[in-house]
Amino acid sequence: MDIERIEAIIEAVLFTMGESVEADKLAAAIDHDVDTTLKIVHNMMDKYESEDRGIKIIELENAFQMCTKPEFYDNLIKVASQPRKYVLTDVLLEALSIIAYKQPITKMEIEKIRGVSSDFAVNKLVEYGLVKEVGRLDAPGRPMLFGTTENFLRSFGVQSIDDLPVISEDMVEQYKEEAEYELAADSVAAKLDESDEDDNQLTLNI
Amino acid sequence: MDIERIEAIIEAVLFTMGESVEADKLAAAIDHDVDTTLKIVHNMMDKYESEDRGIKIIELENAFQMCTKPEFYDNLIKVASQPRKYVLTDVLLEALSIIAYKQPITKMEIEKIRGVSSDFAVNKLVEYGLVKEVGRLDAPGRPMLFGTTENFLRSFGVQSIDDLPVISEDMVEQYKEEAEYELAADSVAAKLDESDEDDNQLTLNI
Amino acid sequence: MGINVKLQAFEGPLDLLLHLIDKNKVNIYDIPIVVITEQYMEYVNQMDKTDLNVVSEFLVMAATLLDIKSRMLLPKEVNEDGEEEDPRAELVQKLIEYKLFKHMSLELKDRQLDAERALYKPSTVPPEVEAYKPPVNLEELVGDMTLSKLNSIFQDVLKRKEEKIDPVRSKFGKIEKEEVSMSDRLVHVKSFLMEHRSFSFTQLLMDNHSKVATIVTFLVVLELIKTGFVTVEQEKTFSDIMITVQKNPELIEDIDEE
Repeated sequence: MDIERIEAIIEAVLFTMGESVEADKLAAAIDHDVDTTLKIVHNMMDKYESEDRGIKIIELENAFQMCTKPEFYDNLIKVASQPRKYVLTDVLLEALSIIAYKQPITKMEIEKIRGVSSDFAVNKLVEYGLVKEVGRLDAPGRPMLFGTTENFLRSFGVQSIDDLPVISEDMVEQYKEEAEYELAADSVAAKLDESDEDDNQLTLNI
Repeated sequence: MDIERIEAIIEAVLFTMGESVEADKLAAAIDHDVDTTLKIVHNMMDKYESEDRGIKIIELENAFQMCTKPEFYDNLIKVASQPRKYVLTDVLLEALSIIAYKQPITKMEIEKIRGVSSDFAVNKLVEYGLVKEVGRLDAPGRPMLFGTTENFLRSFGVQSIDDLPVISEDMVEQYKEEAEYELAADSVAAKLDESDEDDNQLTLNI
Repeated sequence: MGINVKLQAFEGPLDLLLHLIDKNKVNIYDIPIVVITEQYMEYVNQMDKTDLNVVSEFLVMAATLLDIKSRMLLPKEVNEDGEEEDPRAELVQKLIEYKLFKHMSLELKDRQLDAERALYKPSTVPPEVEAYKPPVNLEELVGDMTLSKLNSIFQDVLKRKEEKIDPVRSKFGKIEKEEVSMSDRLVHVKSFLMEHRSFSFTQLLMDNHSKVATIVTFLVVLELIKTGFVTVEQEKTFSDIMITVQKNPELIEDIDEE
C-alpha cells in the first residue's frame, strides 16, 4: 500500500470517529505496526499544520484526534451559533425599575417588593449588561448587591443615578394617607401605623 | 481573503458540523455570495475526489456534507462501526421508488400503482426519515402529499431527485420489442403497440 | 392446465400477475387471459383467508380479470376514433408501470449498498463556538423604553405591594389569606419554561402546593396552550400532565386577568 493511500485511510478514520482514536486502532486500520503508524501520523500532523487546511490533527496520550483549527472559530460561529432574541419583558422591566430606584439592593429585597422570585430576571439583566454586582451586603450570607451599569445610564439617557426621576414624596405621603384614612379612628390602626413605620421607611429610603 | 483561506474555512465548517450545511450558510461563513460559494465548493469537490484524500464532499440539494470515500470502507469498518439503522424490504423499496419518482404523491396514488394498500409502507418510510409529508393535495379530504427527504438522498447516494437513475425509454422499448418479436405476424400486437403510445408517455413523463 | 403456483407470498395482485406472466413465458402485451386468469384464481383459492384486507385486494383483481375475460369473448369495442380497443390495454399499462417501479426499486437497492460505504461524522462543535452569544444590542433592547416609563413601572410595583398588605389582618400574622394571581403564577411558569423544555405539571407546582395555586397554575397552562407556547400530553386519566415548550417563553406576555 503506498503512503498516499495510508494517509487517506488515516484521514478517513480520524474524520469519521470524530473523537480521539488510539494509535493501535489506527495501526489496525492501515495494517501496519504502531511505530510506523506513529511516524506516519506525526508526519501528517505537520502537513495539516503547515498547509492551508481547515482542520488539524492533535495528539492526546498516544491517541489522535482531528479537530477544527481554532483560527476559524469566528467563521464557524456564523454557521453554528443560534440566533438569539433579546427582549425586555415586563418581568425584567419591573426588576430593572426596582434596582434602578433602590440600588444597591439584594435579590432578596427585590423579591420582597415583587412578591415573587426574581433570580431569573436579575440574571438576565446582568447578562444584558444593564445591571451588575456592585458589592456585598454586610449581613449573614453576605448577599450580593446589585446596581445599574453605565450602559444602563447611557441607554436610558441618564447622566448619573442621581438624575433618576425621584419618586415624589407626595406619592409616598399619599400611600400613607390612604392607610391612615382607613384606620383613622381605630386604635389598632394607630398601632399598625406605628409598626408599619418600617415598611414606610423602606419606601422613604429611596 | 485568498482562495486557500476560503477553502480552509469551508473545510473547517463542513468538518465541524458533520451534518449537511446549506450553501447560504457556507456563504455567510466565508463572506461571499452564494454563487461564488457554489463555484468554490464544486471546485473543492473535484479536488477532494482527485487527490489522495480519505474524505470527500457530497452535494445534497444545495447543501453540502463531508463523508469518507467509499473505497476505504473496508479499512474503516475495522475500527469504526457503521450504524445500520434499517433494512428496507422489497415492499418498502417499491413504495420508496414510486414516491421518489412521482413526488409529490398521495398514498392513494401509490396504492393505485402498487395495487395494494400502502399505508404500512409509507408510515415505515416516514419513520425511517426517508420520506416526509410535503404538503396537501388541493382535493376533497385534502390528502397528504409525500416526498423524499435529504436523508433519502444521502442513503442512496443521490445528489438531488433530478439525479435519480432515469427510467429509460430503452426499458419500455425493450418490453415492446420483446412483444413485437414474438407477435411479429400478429396484427393485434401492432395495434396494441399503437394504443400503448400514451402509456409510454405516462411512464416517461415521470 | 394448472401450473402449480407455489404458495409464496406476493406483494399484491400485480406482483402475482407479473409472476404468472413470467412463469408462463408469455408476452406482457398479449396476455393469454384465460390461462392467466385460471392460474390466478387457483392461487387466490389457496390463499390464507384470515387477513381479509389482503384477500380483498386479490379478489378485486380477480374480478377485473374475469371482466376482461368476458369482454374478450364479445365483439371488439370501438373507441371514438373508430379503433378497436383491447380489453387488456388498461391492465397491461398498469403492469408495465408497476414493473418499471419494481425495476427501479432494485436499482435503488444497489445504490443504497454503494452509499452505505461512505461514513459520516457526528457534529463536533468546539465548546468555545457553542458558548458564543451574540452581543446584546442595548439600543435595540431598550427600544422606546424611557426613564419615565421605567419610573411608572416602579410606582406600579410599589403600589401593588402596598395593596398586598392588608393593614388589619397582617397584624395577626398567622392568618394568611392566600392570594395567587394569574400574573404571579405566570411569572413562575415562565421562568420554569425558560429552564426546562419538557416537564410535568407536578414539577410546576413544586414551589406551591396549595389548592388555589394548583388551580391558578392550571389556568395559566391553559392560557399558554391557547397562545401556542406549550403543548400538553396526558397518557391516561389522572396521570401526570406532560408539558412541552413550543415557542420561545421570553415572548410570553403578561396575562390580562379580566
